[in-house]
Amino acid sequence: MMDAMGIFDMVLALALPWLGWRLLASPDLFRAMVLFISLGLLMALTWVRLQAPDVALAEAAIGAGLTGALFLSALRRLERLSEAERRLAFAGKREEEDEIPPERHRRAKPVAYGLALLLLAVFVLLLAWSLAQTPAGGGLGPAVGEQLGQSGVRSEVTAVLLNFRGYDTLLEVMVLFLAALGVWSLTRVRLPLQDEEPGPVLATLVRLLAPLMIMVAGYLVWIGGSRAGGAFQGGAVLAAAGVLLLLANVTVVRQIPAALLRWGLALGPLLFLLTAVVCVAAGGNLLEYPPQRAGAWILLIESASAVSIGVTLAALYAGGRPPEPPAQDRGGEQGPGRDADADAGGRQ
Amino acid sequence: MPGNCSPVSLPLATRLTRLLARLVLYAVLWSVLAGLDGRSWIIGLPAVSAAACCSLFFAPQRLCPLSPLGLLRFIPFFLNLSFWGGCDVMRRALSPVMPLNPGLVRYQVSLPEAPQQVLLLNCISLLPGTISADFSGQCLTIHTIDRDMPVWSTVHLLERRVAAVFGLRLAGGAP
Amino acid sequence: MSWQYSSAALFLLLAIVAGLGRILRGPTAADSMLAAQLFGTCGVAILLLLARGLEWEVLQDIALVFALLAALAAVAFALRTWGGTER
Amino acid sequence: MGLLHNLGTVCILLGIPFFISGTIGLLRFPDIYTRLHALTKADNVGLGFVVLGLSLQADGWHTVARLLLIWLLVLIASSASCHLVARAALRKKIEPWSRP
Repeated sequence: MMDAMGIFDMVLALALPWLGWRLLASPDLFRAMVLFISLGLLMALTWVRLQAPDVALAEAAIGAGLTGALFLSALRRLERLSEAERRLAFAGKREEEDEIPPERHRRAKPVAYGLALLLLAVFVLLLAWSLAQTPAGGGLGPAVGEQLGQSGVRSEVTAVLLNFRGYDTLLEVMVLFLAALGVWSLTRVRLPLQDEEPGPVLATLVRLLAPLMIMVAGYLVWIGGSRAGGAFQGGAVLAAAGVLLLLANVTVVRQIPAALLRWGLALGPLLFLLTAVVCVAAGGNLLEYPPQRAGAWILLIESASAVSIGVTLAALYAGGRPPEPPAQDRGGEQGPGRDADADAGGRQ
Repeated sequence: MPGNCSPVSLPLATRLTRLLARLVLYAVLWSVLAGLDGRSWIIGLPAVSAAACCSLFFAPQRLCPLSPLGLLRFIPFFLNLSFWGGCDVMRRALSPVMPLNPGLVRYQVSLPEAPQQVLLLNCISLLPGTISADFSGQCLTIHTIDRDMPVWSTVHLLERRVAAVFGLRLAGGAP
Repeated sequence: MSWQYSSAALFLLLAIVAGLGRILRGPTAADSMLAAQLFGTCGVAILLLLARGLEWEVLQDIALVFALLAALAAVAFALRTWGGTER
Repeated sequence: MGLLHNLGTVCILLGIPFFISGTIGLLRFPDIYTRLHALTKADNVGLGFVVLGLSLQADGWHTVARLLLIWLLVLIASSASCHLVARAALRKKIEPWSRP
């Protein structure tokens, strides 16, 4: 007899690829985005069913929350950009499309499909091969379980991420740091100026949710030591607070000193590197903490990384380095948000 | 309101009380989240203080003290109305003929401060047959699912109850 | 897991899948957005039910994160995608 | 224990029809505003019943408090986003559907 949970899993397993297909096939960008947000939610449920609560938590925070906001804001920008482009390229750029003769179109299609199928087949073969290569008996799980006692934490995932394979996480944090640096070096944030009052409802929403997000971020970092959670999940929730502030466009965002943001961005990688250096200097391997102090080290690194990841993700959403200090902000604001975006098009 | 973050003019004692109240509130919340494990305060203490500071930063300049009695009376009132709101929608959605007669209604809000107005706006969306669709000045636009419902009197009742939560009495009728 | 949690969760999942129809039909962007909102609420309920049914407290944390971030997409939509009067 | 548990089960099962009618309303109702009605009210009552049912079965104040916190968050989020979406739609000059 098939119980309800079995049907639940089947529905999930059928809905997920179908949703993914509709998402990719959707000609309408907006619909694709909404489908993507829904996919994030179903993904989180799927991770739960696959007994991977850490991933589900990250997916809930990033996939269903942050990326949705990021995409929805990007869509608006994209629409404006394409409008401006249309105006610029109004005079005779149309022929370019017609330069490829139609018979080559016809030949290109089967080739593209064939290549895609071939790649898919290779991928499936590789998957099957690696599945066959995996040793029976739960992979590395038992080995991790054996060593868990000296990792300093009770969560296996956190033990692997921050102790046994600490350097992987170090590199990941560095990659995020680099990404934020890249974005910051490109442009300065142009906070869209209020084109209308955000309204009391939104202001109150920010007032209620932002402190709660800070709390929950802290909670996720703390709980990462014993079960699902950790720096990435906490950082993502922290970033959500930043995104909410940026969205509501409160004057507060301007008042945050840029130096604070810079330090926040650097805190995690800096502390992580410092720990690595100290560990090596003390005669151990890279990131090999003394077992009795490991818990404290991990908590310290996790909290610092959560702050940095939060700032990084919020900075990626904002899309640039901090705006001008608010000294000239009273008189020096040029025009409404429209100008700022037109500026983006003109400056290349 | 975050809009008017002008230099704070409240006396120091008031500011300290507000900060303390927030610290206590978020400390309780933290123990709800993390349980009673004493070590959790290693992270809890910074998180609670950060949240309290953040909340204080956004707090409105004017004080809107809550009235515990009003709040206590408001909760069952709200739950009851919200339940009937759900039942109303269920009836309309499941009925084969779909009895809908929607329209817009305007309402003049007399609550003075933003927190009270927001509580009203948010509750209206959970009441039977109404959602708050726009609000500017003191004029509230309500979308009603059935124009034959007594929208005005329901919202008026709700408004008086909301006022009571903040210890206010609106002119025109006892709460 | 006892039947009441699993069957309730199953019905909620079916409600989500049925809601997908609204995303695909539209007609306005807001209608699709509403469906995403529906997913948030149903998802929270499913997670809470599973948390109880599987005796797995972590799922409550996931539900908490969902509930906390539920408004983010709607706010972004109302303010950025549809908001702003200038054009 | 037994009585509370059964009462909780009844509450949970009572919540499900609300969710389903919310989805049906979302699919059947004619315009964005009426769909907002369906979604905001029905789903919140449904979640309220589920939370109530789970609270009756919970084994400590801690779980109950967390459940209530989650419900409160969803209430705030959905009523606020309902207002914001309706406002954006009105400002976009989308006419409410009315019975012909």
